[in-house]
Amino acid sequence: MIELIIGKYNYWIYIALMMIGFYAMIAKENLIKKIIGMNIFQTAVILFYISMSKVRGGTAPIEWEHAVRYENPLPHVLMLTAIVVSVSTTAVALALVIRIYKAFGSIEEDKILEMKGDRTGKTPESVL
Amino acid sequence: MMEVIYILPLLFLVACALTAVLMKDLLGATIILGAYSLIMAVVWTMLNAVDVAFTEASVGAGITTVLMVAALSRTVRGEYEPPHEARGWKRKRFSITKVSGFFVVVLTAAAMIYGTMDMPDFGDPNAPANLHVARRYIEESRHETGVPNFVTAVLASYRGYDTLGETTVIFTAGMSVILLLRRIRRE
Amino acid sequence: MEIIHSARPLYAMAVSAVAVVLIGFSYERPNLREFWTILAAVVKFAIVMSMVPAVLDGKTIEYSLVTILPGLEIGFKVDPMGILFAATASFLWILTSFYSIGYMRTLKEHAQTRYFMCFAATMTATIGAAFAANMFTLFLFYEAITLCTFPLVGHKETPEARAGARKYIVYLLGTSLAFQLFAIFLTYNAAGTLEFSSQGILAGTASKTMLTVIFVLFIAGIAKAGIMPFHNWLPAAMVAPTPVSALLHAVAVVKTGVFSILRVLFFVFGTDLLVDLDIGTAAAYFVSFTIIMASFVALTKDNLKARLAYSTVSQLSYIVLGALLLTPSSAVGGIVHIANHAFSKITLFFCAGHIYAAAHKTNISQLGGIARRMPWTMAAFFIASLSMIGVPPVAGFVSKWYLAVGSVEALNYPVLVVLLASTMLNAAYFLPITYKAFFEREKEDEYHHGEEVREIPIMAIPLVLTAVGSVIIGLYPDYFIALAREVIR
Amino acid sequence: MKEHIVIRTVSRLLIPFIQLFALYVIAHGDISPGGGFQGGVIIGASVILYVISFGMEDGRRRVSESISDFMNSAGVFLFAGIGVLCILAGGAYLEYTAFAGKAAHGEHAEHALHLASHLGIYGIEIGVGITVAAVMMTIFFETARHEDD
Amino acid sequence: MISAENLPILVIIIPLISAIITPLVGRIHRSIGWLVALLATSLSFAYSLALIRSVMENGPISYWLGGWEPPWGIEYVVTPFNGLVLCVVSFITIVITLYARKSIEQDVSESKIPFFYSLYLLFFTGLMGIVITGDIFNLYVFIEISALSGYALVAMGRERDALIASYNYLILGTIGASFIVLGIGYLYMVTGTLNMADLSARLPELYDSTTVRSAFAFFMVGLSLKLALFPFHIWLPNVYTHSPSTVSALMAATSTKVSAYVLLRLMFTVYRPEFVLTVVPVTKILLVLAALAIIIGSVIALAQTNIKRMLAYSSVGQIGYIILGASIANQASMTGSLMHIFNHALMKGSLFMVVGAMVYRTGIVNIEDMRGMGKKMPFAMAAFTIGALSMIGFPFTVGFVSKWYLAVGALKADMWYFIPIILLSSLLTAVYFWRIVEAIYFREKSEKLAGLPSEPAEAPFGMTATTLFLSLLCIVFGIAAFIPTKVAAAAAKLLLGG
Repeated sequence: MIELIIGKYNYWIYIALMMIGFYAMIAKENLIKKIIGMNIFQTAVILFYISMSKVRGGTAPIEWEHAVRYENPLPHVLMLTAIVVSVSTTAVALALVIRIYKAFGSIEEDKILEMKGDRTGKTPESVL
Repeated sequence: MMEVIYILPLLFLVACALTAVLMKDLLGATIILGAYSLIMAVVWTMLNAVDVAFTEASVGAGITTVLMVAALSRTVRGEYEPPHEARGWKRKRFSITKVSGFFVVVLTAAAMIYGTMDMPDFGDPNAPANLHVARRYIEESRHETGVPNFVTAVLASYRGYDTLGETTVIFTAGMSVILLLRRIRRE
Repeated sequence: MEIIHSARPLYAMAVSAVAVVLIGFSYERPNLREFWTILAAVVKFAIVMSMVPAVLDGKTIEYSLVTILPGLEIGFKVDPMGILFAATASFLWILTSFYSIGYMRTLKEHAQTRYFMCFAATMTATIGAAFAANMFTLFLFYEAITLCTFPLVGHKETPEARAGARKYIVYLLGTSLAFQLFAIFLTYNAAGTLEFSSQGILAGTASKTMLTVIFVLFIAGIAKAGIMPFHNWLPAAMVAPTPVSALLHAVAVVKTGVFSILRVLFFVFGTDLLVDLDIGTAAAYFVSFTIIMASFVALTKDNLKARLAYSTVSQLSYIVLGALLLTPSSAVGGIVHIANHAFSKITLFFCAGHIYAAAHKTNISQLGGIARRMPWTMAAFFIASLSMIGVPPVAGFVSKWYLAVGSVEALNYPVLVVLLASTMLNAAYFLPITYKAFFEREKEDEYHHGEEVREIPIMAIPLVLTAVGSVIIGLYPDYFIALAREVIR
Repeated sequence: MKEHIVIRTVSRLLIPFIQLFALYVIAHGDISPGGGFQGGVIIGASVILYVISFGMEDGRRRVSESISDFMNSAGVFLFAGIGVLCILAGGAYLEYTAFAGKAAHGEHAEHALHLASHLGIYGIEIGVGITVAAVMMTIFFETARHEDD
Repeated sequence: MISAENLPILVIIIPLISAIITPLVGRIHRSIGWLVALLATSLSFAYSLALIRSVMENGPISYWLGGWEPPWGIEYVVTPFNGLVLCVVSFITIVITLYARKSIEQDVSESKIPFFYSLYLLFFTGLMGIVITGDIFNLYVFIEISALSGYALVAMGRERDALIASYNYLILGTIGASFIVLGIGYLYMVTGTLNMADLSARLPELYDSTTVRSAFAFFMVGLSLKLALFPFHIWLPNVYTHSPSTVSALMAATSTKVSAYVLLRLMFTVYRPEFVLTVVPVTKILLVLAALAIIIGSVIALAQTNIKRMLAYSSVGQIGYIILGASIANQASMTGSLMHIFNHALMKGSLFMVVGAMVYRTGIVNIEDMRGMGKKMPFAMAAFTIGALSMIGFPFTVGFVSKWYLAVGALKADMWYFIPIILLSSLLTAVYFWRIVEAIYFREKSEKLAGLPSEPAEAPFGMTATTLFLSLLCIVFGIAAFIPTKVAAAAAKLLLGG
């Protein structure tokens, strides 16, 4: 049991982080908070991949004459993509939040849901 | 001993994450998120994932923070707190989402822990992940692509197509933001 | 037996399908429009008749249109039963067309183009059902008929018309989707095919219980046959203009129902299978219940069309009963009754419609002395009701006779009792009308709107013809009986 | 705060170096950490810094909307285009070694192949850099734009 | 350049490059963006057809990107299975592109139309990439491309509610995608490869590993979110209701189908049938979920007053059909499920296009206000009726074909108890569509409609024609069903490892 914990502590940490972000994404009312949670969530996944690529006694995956063995380069590559995806998603989400704030005057989900459906509000285009 | 040096920043990460989520002041939360990303970059450097760390430092800590601050400057700064008279039903309504959310999270965590049981240990050189495809990259890429940085070799050559996809994602984000936010030119 | 491959059945359908288009295009010119209708009706009848001789010498005409999927084929097969039904329907369509023209014009109905289009479309589907070579094709046209008649039932577009139409679609579409389709799935799963065959396709393919389930699902799924408890759509459909009630709800639609049931009994299950399942008798009692109940309800109705509707419900069950008794004679009786009841019942509906168009009367209680003003109509009505009751020499007698004989052959005396009882009831609810019409004095205040009530030739002639027709069939039933015997063989 | 003299001077001093560093990162992606993406981000960041210290109008004066829009597409187009060129050169999509052509079978085969794949890799790194930089600017410009300007 | 061996990549790269250049060339003239989109989708469709033909003749095609032999490089694989989906997606997209031109001019302001079409093409590219790729991480990348562009497209809706719908879609979509990438990580960790074929070769001896199993769980949840499988469907109704007509049609017809495709691909070709059927009998769970989706979707649809929302909920039910067929997992049912991917794309596409046409001309979205619409827009309403009949599963329409296969499959698997469910949902469908058909033709015009000029007024030709065309296809392929069935049957055989 103990070596299970020691042997994989990185994984336990990423699970913890991921759950924090996940919770924020689904349980927070504030739209910005959801986005913050989303960032934590995605970074946690990346941490998982990077931990997986770690090799005991390995060095950075760049050719080097003294190197005994290298870290696994593939997860790094994949995670470069993941980071890009994460920032792109964040950007789009923020853009949406700005639009929502202009259209509803609030970034609290429950308040918006109260306003939802009434057509009195400004149409999205008109606020630009 | 080395272990401890690993673990400390990791714990610090958890602390940052919690604060960022719980903090009422959104601007503060954003800054803390930036710090979180920065520490994350440090952790990855410790794990020798230099390229990823580099990217995270510039994107996660840099761009994301700037964007969120910019967004905040166009919306509101503080998270909404229900006024006292409203608290009664507010708390009820809040707790529903919170409780259900909590259960979902616990469920997911359980699944993850279950999955972690059979994972190869952290840093095990003989983990299948390091043997099959990755080994070929490390051993062959130098003379197959002539690039000493394996990450670049894989990124640009073996899996160059993924990188095209990645760039397309960025492009998509740009287009989306333009479509969403650009002021309409009425000519 | 010999098989001829020919596209004639397809032509028989196509005629009216083409007519639909032509009618639709000539909506500004009523005369042209109705010319198309008549033309289509005549040509269709000609084509159908042209196939009769071949069928009488025991040949069958087959034509396969398209195979949608392995096991799902649109195919046609002209056999005695089909030709009997098709001939009756297409012949009566000619008369009905004239009659409708008179009816629609006298009453200046709206949306006449839609009316005639849907009418032609329905006839297309009816012929398709008559010539269907497999259960899928039959199901297809069964549903098509439902759809095509929906606008006709809802023709008036008044709230009650809409309500009636909704009930109509709910009953027919609902039962067929829920039960009939289910039964078809099970049949295909058990037999691996849906092709009709004179020995039946289900024999020995599944357990007794499963076969019984399929049987029940089929009976319940074919609501067009008006077997209780799924009969309510028929009275509801009486909101339709009378020609529709006449042709569709005395001939095309309801007959498609019983026709489908006969198809299922004889060509999906097969007589032998039904015998050793011995669900025939039980079902026979079930159907007898419908016969009696419907007659009783008919007694209580004052609205003429409603009474006719319930009489239809009970008469349809005669046909099913004949099939269920599983004796040659009863089967002949049932099949022949398709034609007989068609002629007699259409006459009755024609009369009802004529009375409504000419004298604006819908209720029996208003009919006192109407015979003086509309002698021909009431005479025809009288003949037809005799046929309903089963008095020689009118058509109804023939089928009833065969049914009775069949019930005796089957040693099934309760059914015999039912037949006699229902005969009494028929008499009880038809003869008073004739009596009223002929021997009661008309109340003066009936004609407050003063205009002289007289018969409208274009409507009177068809109904006289059908009445005569039913007498002729009664006198010379040999053709039909010959066809019916072909079916049994 | 965008009038604050210190910030303006410092950033004016820094920005050229930042951008130089970005170019270095792109150029040396194959032997050291970093590459097109990181370099692009840094260029974007430098522009963002400029906007923060000199304001939106100046920023847009330096990098006009149409320019950034053009760069958005140009980068990816370069990337995808290189792939198509590989096909035209007779290889699979993004198979840079196709550029080596006949030399791939000559006596310097190894060398030629490396040259070809270096060519391709630099090409796409530059493409990535352009798009990333442009998109980062675009996103920032659009997000940070206020109603008044 | 258009040499046979490069077809797989051309299918993807042509729309991609078009999407890249659209924002630039689109400024020259309003309709150029549209032209480019049309051209790209048409070429893509043509190549997909060429692909599927050669696949049906010479067996699966594998394309090595960058010339690297899999599993070292990324691989494109074309089989009858994804060939069918490729054709469906690209074909529907062509039709909707033709439709989009006018409809979009109402929804998107002129200066943004080029960007809209750019995203539209990116969405399409993403879907095609998802379908054709044989590399599991590449799959994730393309999922993100289509998802990101989808969020923006949805947000273009007329009402402000579109924004919130899009935001929730984004949050849930991201959760789904992250679960998927997590599952990919788990698989990579224990197998060391990302190539699907290689994975399915290496997985069987790892079936007991908890990592592999929880990876499967994450794939299931993540994809169910993307697929809007009950109970993960919460985002779908809002998205379909509030996004622009074109986008609703496009999404309803393609994106959920593609997610369904991915689900099947993972269940049956990455993991093996024996895993999903016996080792971890997940199909049992899916059967229950599918049944619930079918019933509940129809029931909720019954209660809707907004036609788009009603169609959305009926989509939830229809997705249930696809999953049902797949989880029964025998030849017939699987064929039915694949057929339904195609058929439902046709029906739902045409139905949403009808609604779009109606909104374009009258702005009506409430069922109540549709009374008497038959006199106002005869052609559109004819298309609606056909679509409705097809949804009900009327013989001679595509709806009947897939229901037939599903029923036969269920019976062959001795799961007769699914027949009543299928039939019940057909009945419910009949109810909620027929009440509309009746209102359209047999009711006097609603106040809102009476307010408008009385003479018939169809939507612009492009919209009406394409709508009618698609709904007629519902009949054509209901009669000539054997054409797609041939491919579907081959695909089903392949999936079931036969």
